[in-house]
Amino acid sequence: MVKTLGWLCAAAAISLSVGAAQADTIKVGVIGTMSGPYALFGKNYKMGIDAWVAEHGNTVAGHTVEFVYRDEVSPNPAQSKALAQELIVKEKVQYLAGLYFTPNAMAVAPLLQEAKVPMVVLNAATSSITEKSPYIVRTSFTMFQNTVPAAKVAKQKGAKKVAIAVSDYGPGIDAETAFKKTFETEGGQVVEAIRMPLNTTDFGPIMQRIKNSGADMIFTFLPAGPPTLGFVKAYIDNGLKAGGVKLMSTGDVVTEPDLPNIGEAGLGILSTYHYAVSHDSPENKAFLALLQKGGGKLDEVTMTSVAAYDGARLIYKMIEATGGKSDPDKAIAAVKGMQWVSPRGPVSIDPDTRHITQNVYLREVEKADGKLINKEIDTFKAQPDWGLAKQ
Amino acid sequence: MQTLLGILPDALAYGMVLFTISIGLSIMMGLMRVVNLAHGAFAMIGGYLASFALTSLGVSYPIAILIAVIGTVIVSVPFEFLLYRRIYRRSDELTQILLTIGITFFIVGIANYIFGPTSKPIPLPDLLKGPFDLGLRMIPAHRLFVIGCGVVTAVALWLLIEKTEFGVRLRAAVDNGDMAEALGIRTQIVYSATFALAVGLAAFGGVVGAELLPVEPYYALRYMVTFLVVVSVGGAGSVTGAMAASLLLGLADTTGKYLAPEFGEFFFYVAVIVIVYVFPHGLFGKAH
Amino acid sequence: MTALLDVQRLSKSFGGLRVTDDVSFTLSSGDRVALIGPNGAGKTTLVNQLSGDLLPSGGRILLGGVDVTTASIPERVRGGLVRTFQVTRLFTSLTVAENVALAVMQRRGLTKRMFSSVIDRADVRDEWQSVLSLLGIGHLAATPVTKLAYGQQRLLDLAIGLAMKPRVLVLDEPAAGVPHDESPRILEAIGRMSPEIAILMIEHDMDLVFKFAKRVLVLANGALIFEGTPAEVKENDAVRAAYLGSYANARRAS
Amino acid sequence: MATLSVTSAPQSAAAGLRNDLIAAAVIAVVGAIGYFVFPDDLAFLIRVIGLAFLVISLDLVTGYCGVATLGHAALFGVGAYAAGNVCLAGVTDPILMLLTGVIAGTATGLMSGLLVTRFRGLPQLVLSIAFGQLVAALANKLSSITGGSDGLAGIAPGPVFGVFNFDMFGRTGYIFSVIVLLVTMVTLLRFSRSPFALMCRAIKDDTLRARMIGVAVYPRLVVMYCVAGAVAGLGGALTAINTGVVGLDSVGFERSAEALIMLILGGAGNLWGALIGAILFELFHHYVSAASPFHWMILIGLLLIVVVLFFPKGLVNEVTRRIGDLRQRRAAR
Repeated sequence: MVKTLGWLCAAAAISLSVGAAQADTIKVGVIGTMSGPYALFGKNYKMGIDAWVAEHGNTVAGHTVEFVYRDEVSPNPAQSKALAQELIVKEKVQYLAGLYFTPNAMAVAPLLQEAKVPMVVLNAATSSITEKSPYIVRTSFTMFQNTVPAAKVAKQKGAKKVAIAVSDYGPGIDAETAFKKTFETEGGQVVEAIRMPLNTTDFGPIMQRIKNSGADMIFTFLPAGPPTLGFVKAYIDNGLKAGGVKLMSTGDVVTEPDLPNIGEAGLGILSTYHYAVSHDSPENKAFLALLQKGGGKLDEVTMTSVAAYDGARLIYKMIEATGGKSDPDKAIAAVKGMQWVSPRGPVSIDPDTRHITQNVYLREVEKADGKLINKEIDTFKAQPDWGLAKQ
Repeated sequence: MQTLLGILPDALAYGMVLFTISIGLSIMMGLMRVVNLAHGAFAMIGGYLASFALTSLGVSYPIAILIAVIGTVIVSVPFEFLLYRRIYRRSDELTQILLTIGITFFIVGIANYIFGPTSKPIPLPDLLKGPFDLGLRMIPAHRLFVIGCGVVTAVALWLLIEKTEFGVRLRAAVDNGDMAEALGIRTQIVYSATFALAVGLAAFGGVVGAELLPVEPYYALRYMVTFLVVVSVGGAGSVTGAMAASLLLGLADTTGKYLAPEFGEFFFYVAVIVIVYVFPHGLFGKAH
Repeated sequence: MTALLDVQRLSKSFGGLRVTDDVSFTLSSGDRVALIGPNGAGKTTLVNQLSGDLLPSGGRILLGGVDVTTASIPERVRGGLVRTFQVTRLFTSLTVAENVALAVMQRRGLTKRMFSSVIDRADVRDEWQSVLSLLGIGHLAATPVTKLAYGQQRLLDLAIGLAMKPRVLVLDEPAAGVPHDESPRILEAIGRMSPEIAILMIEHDMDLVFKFAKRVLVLANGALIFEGTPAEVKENDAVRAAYLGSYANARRAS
Repeated sequence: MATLSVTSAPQSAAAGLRNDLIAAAVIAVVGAIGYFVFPDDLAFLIRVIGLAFLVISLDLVTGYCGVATLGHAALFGVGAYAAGNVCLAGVTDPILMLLTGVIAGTATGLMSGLLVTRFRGLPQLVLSIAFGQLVAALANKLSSITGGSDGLAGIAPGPVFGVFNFDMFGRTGYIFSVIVLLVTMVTLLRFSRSPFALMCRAIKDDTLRARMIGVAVYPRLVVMYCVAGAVAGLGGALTAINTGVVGLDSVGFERSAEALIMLILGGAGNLWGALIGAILFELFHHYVSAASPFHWMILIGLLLIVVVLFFPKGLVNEVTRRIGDLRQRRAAR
């Protein structure tokens, strides 16, 4: 009896609080990896957002915009959902952004409809995330998006037999699927497909297996972080590089902060990715200058800062379109089909998938001014998310 | 058969890394009966110090190893003095587990705070870089070095334990601490020396094994149980046991990775369960 | 009448060392037997084999005519063979009453109950209370074990054994560690036990042995060297030699 | 506060019932305070309650039976995955989902118990770790039923009793969780006074002595593991219901280690200690890591060291002991 009463009170409280959520300050909740092994990427969220605010000020349509950060640390959906709920209920945020890990993004997605909060995903790269709620937009990338061009390059470079080695989790499996399908359609042969546990650090046995498969090229994807280095080293030290087996990967394996650790042995590694810090454009130069002015270090810049910078652009656009009112449908409608030139190149939001359409570049590890960079050598223009696109 | 022979050097190298790091823990657990989950944390400190010495001080690889080992032992002194002494031989496992988890968290937090949350490279000297042609296959030169380090460690420890005065005291204290005390061996000194030895070996293993177990802020947590598992499988306090367990588990893990990498550590832990079930005190262990 | 406990040619070796050497004896209802022997004679090893803690290398143990040589400890306990310990082993996080009540409930098959507290049920309570009062520690029922004096702990150890309603009770030095002036209380408590029970007591204290036992078994170097009344034991040369010999040996070893 | 004391004299049935009612009232009142005083933090509180089940479950094997385990999250995670899967298969009733979690948790408890309680000491610890890691490796491998590292997403439980929908504020979820916790705690408190649980504590104190009063120890511990599995599975299912996603973290080693830490903070061998330990740990985590995530590990490490060295019986037991001493001293005066 008492419980029922409590419920009624609660229901009344909800209907009151939703209407009263308007304030002059509009809060945006950012959930990112601020600590732990992936802290670098959370830091990049902040760098990217700070750069945008530095450039465009913190008021939109007369409203002050405030970014509130929360730490997701590791894949922990229960915690991320609690953080999102806290941001929505307690901080009364009007927009959510961030999310580094797929399961965490998946956990937040079901909240959005009821909370009427649009979310801009700044990293989590499994294709299906944007399908989980109509209020999700993504400014990062998907594995399909970056991998399909990789398979095409592999074919162009004359690879006939490819061994695929990916990390055994969602994005890795996406990468494997995308590469295999594309490469086989192009007439190539996949002779080996290995899924490596995420915590693998010793890649010797994997290299041995690739060697025995007789492949002339390796395609790999591992999430940016310590293991990528071990993979590249094992590739070189086990004599595969010397034996003429080529290495092709997505850019995650050769993120700029990792390059100095890979060292000169990494020269010549090919990768496809949507952003290179060395991308030669006025927008990128301005962006990097802003990052550094905000205290960011150039050798810590990763793709998540660009995703955050562009994500902030979308949020500002949504606030502008709704005049600061909570109207997620209108907000999302405002950014569908939006086009602009990002530091990574020309991009647009696909109105059907709400995922970013962007150029994917073929890059090669090179030395320039004594520093290792990913030198862009070819461009695949306006790539959609091949995982969601109707083919 | 060819392929199995091909992965043997990898298995051997991995096993030797496990051995080099775990052997210190094994001796410590045999003597002081401390379930020390923070052993990996000391290996991590060694790795951090070596990385710092190599990249910031620019010293040579052998000097870096020396700095790492001595530095880690120095860092470990307050831990031994203030904390470990309280749990030698007398506490139950639960207390030991929790205290050493606490120590691990503390060290990980401090390392993050001082060195930042990125992985730490330990650049190899040119001699150890690149592939080495075994005839049968190419193998990273570094792995031969690791295998050599494992063998040298094992032989040195054998000599230390079997042929020196310290070894006599150590064995006496392992077999019967009270009796050793009664015979005038000052066990506290033997304990402290053993602790320093264990920590030094951990640091050494952490540095030379960094190619296989890369040094990063969560190293201590990631491998927290691995070393403990190796010691239990081998039998606490037994050099032979630790060697057998390291090689066996190294083989199980490497073969598993080769044949069915998608199963992760499944085969490693299946092997652990079978061995521990059949030999609850380890392959070469004694019941206490 | 068959013996309650029939030990036949029991042997146990560790490596090459025979610690129990061809030991045979019987216990019948109401027996009060003491097992004595010099230090290192193998008394505790023998008890451990009776209780099932150690498996013998050879020979048989019959309990009420049933072969229990390889039976598990709980099986022997169900058969009525109960022991106590030389060093008290109690459930130290529980109270005195709980220690004894557990034995009562276990015997009556009540400890598998998961949702009803039966410790206070009239029949259970009566039983543990009567055991505690029999041993003179009824007033300590609610006391945590850790707060007991050592002599009281020994009595509680006996109480737990008694609560199992044993047919054969093996007491491993029940007065060990108890101040000398308190040991009569323990003997007194044993004296109040049901006359049906066959009791085998291992004891060092000859005073206690002679007051308690009707029959004495003497163990030396793992073998039974003598069996007789206390009076006969006092007079026996072999026994004397065994004791003196062991002291001589002990002196040489140290 | 008679309910807080572990080493109490045998209680009469009436006293037991009174304790049950007091416990129920305490949880209901504290639950209500949480609801009305922290209406914006319900999501956080829900998560804590879910974890509390794991810690309480761990207490049953560690605190009551003395089993040292670092693989307990397996029981929790399997319950969560099972509940998630039946929901995706169309059984969306929360009560049935909980039931599924209980069954799955019990089955996992049985397997884990058979393996882990066979030995004591180091081999036991290592087997528990190995069991936990095996389950974690399988959860990653069997992505068709666990979603692998992406997590098992899209769990959308139906309304409670077909009436109360789960809302984003977590109101329904919170009240539902508190009620499940209340029922579980009262049941377990009653269980903890049973001869069975008493015998488990006896086994923990002295296994050989327990066998000498005729207890077959191994089967007892396995049964206790099943009970613990049921509780952990319940918590896993509850978390799956409230979160809608089950990730690999729910079976991971870190979850096991954290649960052990929470238990020790609160006090093993005391169900209230387990509950309070979970709450304290998460509160501490919440505030410290909000202030500075980098310092979180340093502080929790220090806290753990201090508790182990100076309050080895846990905070709750320590506080009750101090209160008890104080009372005695007063009475003595």
